[in-house]
Amino acid sequence: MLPGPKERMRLVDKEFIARGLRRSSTGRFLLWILPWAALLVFGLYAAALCLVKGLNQTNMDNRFAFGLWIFLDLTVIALGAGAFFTGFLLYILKIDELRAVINSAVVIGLVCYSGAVAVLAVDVGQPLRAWFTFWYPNVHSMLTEVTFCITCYLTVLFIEYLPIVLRNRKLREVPSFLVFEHELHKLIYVLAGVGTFLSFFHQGSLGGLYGVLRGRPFAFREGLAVWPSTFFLFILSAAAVGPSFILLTTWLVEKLARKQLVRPAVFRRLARISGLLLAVYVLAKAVDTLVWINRTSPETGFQAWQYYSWKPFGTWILFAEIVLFGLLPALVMLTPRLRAHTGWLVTAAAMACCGVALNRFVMTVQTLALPTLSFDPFLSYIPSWQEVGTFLAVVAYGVLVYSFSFRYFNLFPEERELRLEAAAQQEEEPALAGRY
Amino acid sequence: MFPWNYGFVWNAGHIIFLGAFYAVLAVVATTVAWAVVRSERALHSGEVEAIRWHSDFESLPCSDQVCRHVLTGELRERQCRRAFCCGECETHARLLERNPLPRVEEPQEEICGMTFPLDRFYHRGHAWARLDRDGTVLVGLDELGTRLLGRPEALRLPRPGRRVHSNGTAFKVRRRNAKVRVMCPVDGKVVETGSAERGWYLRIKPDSKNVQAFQHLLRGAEIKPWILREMERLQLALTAEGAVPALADGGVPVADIAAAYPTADWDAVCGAMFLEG
Amino acid sequence: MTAQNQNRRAKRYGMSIDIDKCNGCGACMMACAVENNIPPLPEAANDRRGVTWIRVYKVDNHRPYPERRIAFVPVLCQQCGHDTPCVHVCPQQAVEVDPATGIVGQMPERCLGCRYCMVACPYHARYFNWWDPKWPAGMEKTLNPDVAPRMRGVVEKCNFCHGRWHAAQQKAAAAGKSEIDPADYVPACVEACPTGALRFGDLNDSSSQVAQDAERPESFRLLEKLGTEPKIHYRSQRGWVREIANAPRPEGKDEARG
Amino acid sequence: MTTTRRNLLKFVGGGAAGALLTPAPWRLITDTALWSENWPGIPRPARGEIRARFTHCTLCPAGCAVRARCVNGQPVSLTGVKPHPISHGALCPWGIAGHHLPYHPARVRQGPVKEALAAVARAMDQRSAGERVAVLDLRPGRTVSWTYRRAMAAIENGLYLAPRQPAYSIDLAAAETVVSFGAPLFDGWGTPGNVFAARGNFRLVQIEPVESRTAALADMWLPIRPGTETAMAAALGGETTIAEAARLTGVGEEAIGAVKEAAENGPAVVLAADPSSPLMSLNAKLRALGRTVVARREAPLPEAWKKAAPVTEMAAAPDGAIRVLLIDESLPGGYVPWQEIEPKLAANAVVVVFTSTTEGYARHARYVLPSPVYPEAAEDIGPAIDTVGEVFRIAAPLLAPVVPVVNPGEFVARIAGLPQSDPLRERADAIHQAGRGALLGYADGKSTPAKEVTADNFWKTLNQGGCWMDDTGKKAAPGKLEFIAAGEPPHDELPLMVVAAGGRRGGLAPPLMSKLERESNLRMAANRVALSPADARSNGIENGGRCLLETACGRLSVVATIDAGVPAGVVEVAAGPRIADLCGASPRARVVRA
Repeated sequence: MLPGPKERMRLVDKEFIARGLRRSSTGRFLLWILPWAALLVFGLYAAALCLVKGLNQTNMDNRFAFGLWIFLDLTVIALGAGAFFTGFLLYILKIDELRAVINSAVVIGLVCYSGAVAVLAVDVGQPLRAWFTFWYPNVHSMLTEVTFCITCYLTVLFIEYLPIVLRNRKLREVPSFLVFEHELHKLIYVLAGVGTFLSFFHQGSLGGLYGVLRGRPFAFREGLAVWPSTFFLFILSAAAVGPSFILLTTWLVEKLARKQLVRPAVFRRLARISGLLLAVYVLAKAVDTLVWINRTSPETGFQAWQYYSWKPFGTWILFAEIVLFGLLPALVMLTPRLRAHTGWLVTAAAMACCGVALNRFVMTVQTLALPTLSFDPFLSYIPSWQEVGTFLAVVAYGVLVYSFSFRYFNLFPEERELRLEAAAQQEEEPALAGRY
Repeated sequence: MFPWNYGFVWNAGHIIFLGAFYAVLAVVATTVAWAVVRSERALHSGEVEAIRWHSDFESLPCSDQVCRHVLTGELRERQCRRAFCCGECETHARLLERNPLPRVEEPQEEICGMTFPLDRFYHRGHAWARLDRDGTVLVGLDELGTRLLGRPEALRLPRPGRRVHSNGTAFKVRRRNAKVRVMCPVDGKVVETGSAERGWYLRIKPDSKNVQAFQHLLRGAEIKPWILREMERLQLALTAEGAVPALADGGVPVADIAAAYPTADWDAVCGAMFLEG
Repeated sequence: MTAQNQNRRAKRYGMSIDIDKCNGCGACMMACAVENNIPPLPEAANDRRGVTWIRVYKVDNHRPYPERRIAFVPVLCQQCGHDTPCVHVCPQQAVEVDPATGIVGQMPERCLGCRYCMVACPYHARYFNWWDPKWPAGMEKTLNPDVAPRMRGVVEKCNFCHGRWHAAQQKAAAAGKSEIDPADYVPACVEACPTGALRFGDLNDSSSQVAQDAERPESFRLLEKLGTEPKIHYRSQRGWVREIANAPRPEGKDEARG
Repeated sequence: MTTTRRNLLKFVGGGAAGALLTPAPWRLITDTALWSENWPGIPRPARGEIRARFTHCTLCPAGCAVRARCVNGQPVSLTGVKPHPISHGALCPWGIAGHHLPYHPARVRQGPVKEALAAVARAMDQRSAGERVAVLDLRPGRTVSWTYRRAMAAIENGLYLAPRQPAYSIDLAAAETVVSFGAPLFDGWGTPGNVFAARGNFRLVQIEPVESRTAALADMWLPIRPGTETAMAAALGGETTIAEAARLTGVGEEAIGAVKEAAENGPAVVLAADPSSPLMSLNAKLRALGRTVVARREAPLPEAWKKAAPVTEMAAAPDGAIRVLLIDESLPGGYVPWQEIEPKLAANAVVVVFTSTTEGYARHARYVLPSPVYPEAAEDIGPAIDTVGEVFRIAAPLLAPVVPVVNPGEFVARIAGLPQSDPLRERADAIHQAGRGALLGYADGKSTPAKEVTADNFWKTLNQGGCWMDDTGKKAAPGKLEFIAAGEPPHDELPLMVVAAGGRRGGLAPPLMSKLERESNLRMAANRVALSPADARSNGIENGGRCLLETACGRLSVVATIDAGVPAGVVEVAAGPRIADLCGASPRARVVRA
């Protein structure tokens, strides 16, 4: 007798899942997908409104020319830095442990970057002219640098994602896919190199974006050569939280999938790298802040205390950014004893991510909220539902892409092995001993 | 973007910036193109099977990549980096001449109630190869393999005249949800196809009959330790793939193991045993 | 800009604004909107989303009534003369300073609406078209033929009535003169100001009224310390008014004010 | 070679790669760029022959001279006429965008003309003895006003109603001290150009509770307690002691002293927000009559027009007697609150209003007829309060009415059966015959004695932009100045004193006023009020929140602005017909949350 449509779907679904990977039943998977899909549709509707009716659908205005979108884009891209940095550590610095998370990192990177770019496309007033940036580039603009690097790096990410897809059990039965995946994988370190180069620059220029704003003394920073200090701070912070975010997501996936995906050693290694860079970042950030308070800002006629006397942006925000969400997690991740506890690890990683998010928030939102002219007011801004919706679409999109990748592609190469090891241990148990 | 576009000036800024941009594009494009060219070449020179084996081999757990000389106890631990192509392996050659395989008297090994005739070579994917007088090679499934697959629900044999490659697919078997590629021990051309009943599946006219062609296959004294090891792996796979009850009868596999473990993910078990990714 | 502008003595057009004269009537804003084909925006538009190339702010000395005093400060693009914040941020060269006139030009037809320039501008003198340009039925007949209306989703700002500059150029060219007659080129706001608070001219020409105004002791510029060399020179006899040139003091911290 | 899929792909791929080497794709991209620079759907400004035409602005009694830049005859921008001796090339924001008014989306576009005529005729026949036919002229002093008066004279029991016209005009140029009781001197009083031209010569003392635009630029602002202007005037007139005034008004003694002194020596003039306010009588005490306050004089009239109905004030009209009321609201002017009109109407009165806005009397009239708006209407403008000597200027239409309109003058003339004629032309001829004064043509800026031009040229010049001015110099003291004592405000419980914000005119406002009223906070939009932080707090009203303005006459939903510049106990309201109807009679109000 022929299997019913439901059964057939289940069989096809199974076909695509790699051998020996335990994945939830088709039904449960659909159940998980459904709400996210719904969210995606809603978000796409919101985005469509903004595209068709124009940006009057948002709550941005002439003073708050950048809003929720830019803030979240910056954050997401910083968190996505795990992709390039892990790649760099694995393929260039040959830290082989990280092979266990590289695929997952690539997918996360892809999701973050493609999502950010999608939102940017909605954010600009004339999306159909976005390509003018390539056609008449103003090479002095940080935004040009960002645009070029991000588009290039997105391409690289797609190419890096390709092998992961082609390795799928069903797809690799097609000889050309199999062969291409094999050959591409041999050259992957080239792409990793290029990716590192590109990411280095666009993470930086995202920071430069604000550091160069001579007209916004709150954001303006002096720097080296053509780059303000924020350029380097952004690179550092991104590189620091990238691994943290990988750690966080991997841990989350382990919890959701209820299975071990990587060895604890990988977690600790990620944490150590993250902690180290975070410590360096915090130091650099502190120095930069002092220079800014004592030299840069006064020279432009603004005393630093003026910025922080508008509620709610008190000096607490500096403390939170540098100490609470910077120094603290760095210390946790650098202390072997604490690092041993996954609980501490994950908390620290989460805090580090919050720290960077806060930093991006301050850079975008506080900069715009603060008045420059003495007679204009301190502004606040609440994003409209269309803005929130559009961003939720990206979140949903991310979750979906990741879920599918996790189900059908082998994101964590050690997963199978870890299961066998677990089985081996099971065998050690006396009840089953002395079998031969 | 181009010298003839608005706002382009021949100055350091433009040259450095756009230079870097085009360099990146060039590198990425070349990388991809290079991969394409190479895969084209691979496709035409029929390396597909080899490549599949290699990428499968890479995705095997380290415990399954162990060197044959570890099985025999000559080495404590060694992971094979050559995808079991011992022909190219100088360590293998060295070890062989240092201590050649001891002769084994019995015509066959009895292991866990399974018979393994010693007049043939065994592939680690549980296919055997026997050189006939007429110079052809018979290819069959060893007893462990047979018991794993029990009575196949489907069997796909290559048509006579098809080329088969060592470590490539010899024939395909389906049992329950398990789709298994049984790997071919030797390079050659299929001259005749057999069946489970006849005890062999393929008669192959090998490309060469010299020792090199069979170098990578196990023989004689190597069989026993290997099969014991295989039994452990089977055990492990069964436990891992959720087989209840575990082997009850002191480890002697029943004629149809698959039937004995209805709950096990048989696809995964076979995948592990037949060295597929 | 063309070669012939090049070899001519470069101008540095600027404006001087006498705050003590401005009664905040708004004639300049109206004239600007009429001249530059800026449509009246829909009801949803407020002072944070409007398009007013020149905007008159009502400022006060932050004192309680009756010590409270107000003044009116017209703010337009300050035509920054030194590393102009908006110019080097634009990703696609839609903002440029014309070396012949010193005017910061905005090319809406090349703008993609990323609004980075608005973030960069310390004077909030740049405006984004949040809505499609719509005129009440028939009113499009009254559009100024010298200025092209802008579409939704692009940034625009004061360009010292570029249309008028262009017309003056052509007039001069037709008369075979290389210099344009100052009387022929006056931005709409200056022309419209009934109190004579606004003056316009070439700051490079020391004989010009604006150049002399700029030299006055009571003359100042907004946020001068940013070092962007704005070309709009304000002046007032009132101390507290001169104070507003400087960085903002948060509410309640006004002791520094005069 | 067989065409397999592979070959096809190869061919296509190769083709694409090859194409990149040709200029075609790049050219295509560049063109796309150019194309995307001009999206469709954006109106293209019409091009064509550009000419300057001249007229006068009729949006307020100032009647500033206007130079219109026209493309194919369509005005695209308005500016003042620089050399003009009175308006000095100044225009107010309303005037600058006046040419948009014909296209105002809220304009009255059609009306029941025939029905109105019929109804009026019927009512006139059927009215009982003593019932009156009346014209309410909101902008008296025009030529058409004389048409109305003649018409009302022709009709038995005809009544010509108009808000009181000051019998004097102010010679600012002659004043050295100007004491203004809340007169919006720099924001809508008199002729802007004239005021700013004279600004250099006089010291301005602004006596006003709120720091208005005028107060902001005054040499001295006396923030007076609302409602105590009379006390201040008394002190300045020497009737009460300065100390007394200081106590009542809350203004410092030395300040009052200084003002008093300045006012007494040197030519001074006292101005009041309401020209007919008794505060003006202070001028007599300051010996200003004949020097800075002079007789108001109108341009000569045709002899035939002398038989005209007298000017009656609304208050003087008999109650319940008006059977037919024709209101000329075509030009914004002094608005008479409906509360004052209503009691004068007979039971089944026919009220016809000629207007362009639905905001004013259109809310009360039975027949609303669309009137031409500036710059569609051929009008003349009477002398402004600050014009010394006789002037005659015509607002020549710059474009044909864009909607079918009714000319109020013709309508009234018709129902009164006056002979068809062109009153403006007649008036012009009369002036020409008088042979006095000179004619100033704006196009050439030349001024020629009226004697030296033919009647036709006189008329032609007036229509092409020009004005006739009597030889100035002879100033006369005004006749007896009579004032209406503002009735004691009803002592109700309402806590707030209503103060009108200056500037805003009645009638349609140009759509572009949104730049001043909504897109910036420069001016108060209609139906907005400003409160002191204290009063706002005590009534739980937040900035920009909706609330109700309540007076003895009723309530109106308004939007509140919190303004630290407004003293406690005062509510500043943006003028406008609705507010006028509400607050016209009683100046006290309350603001509560909606």
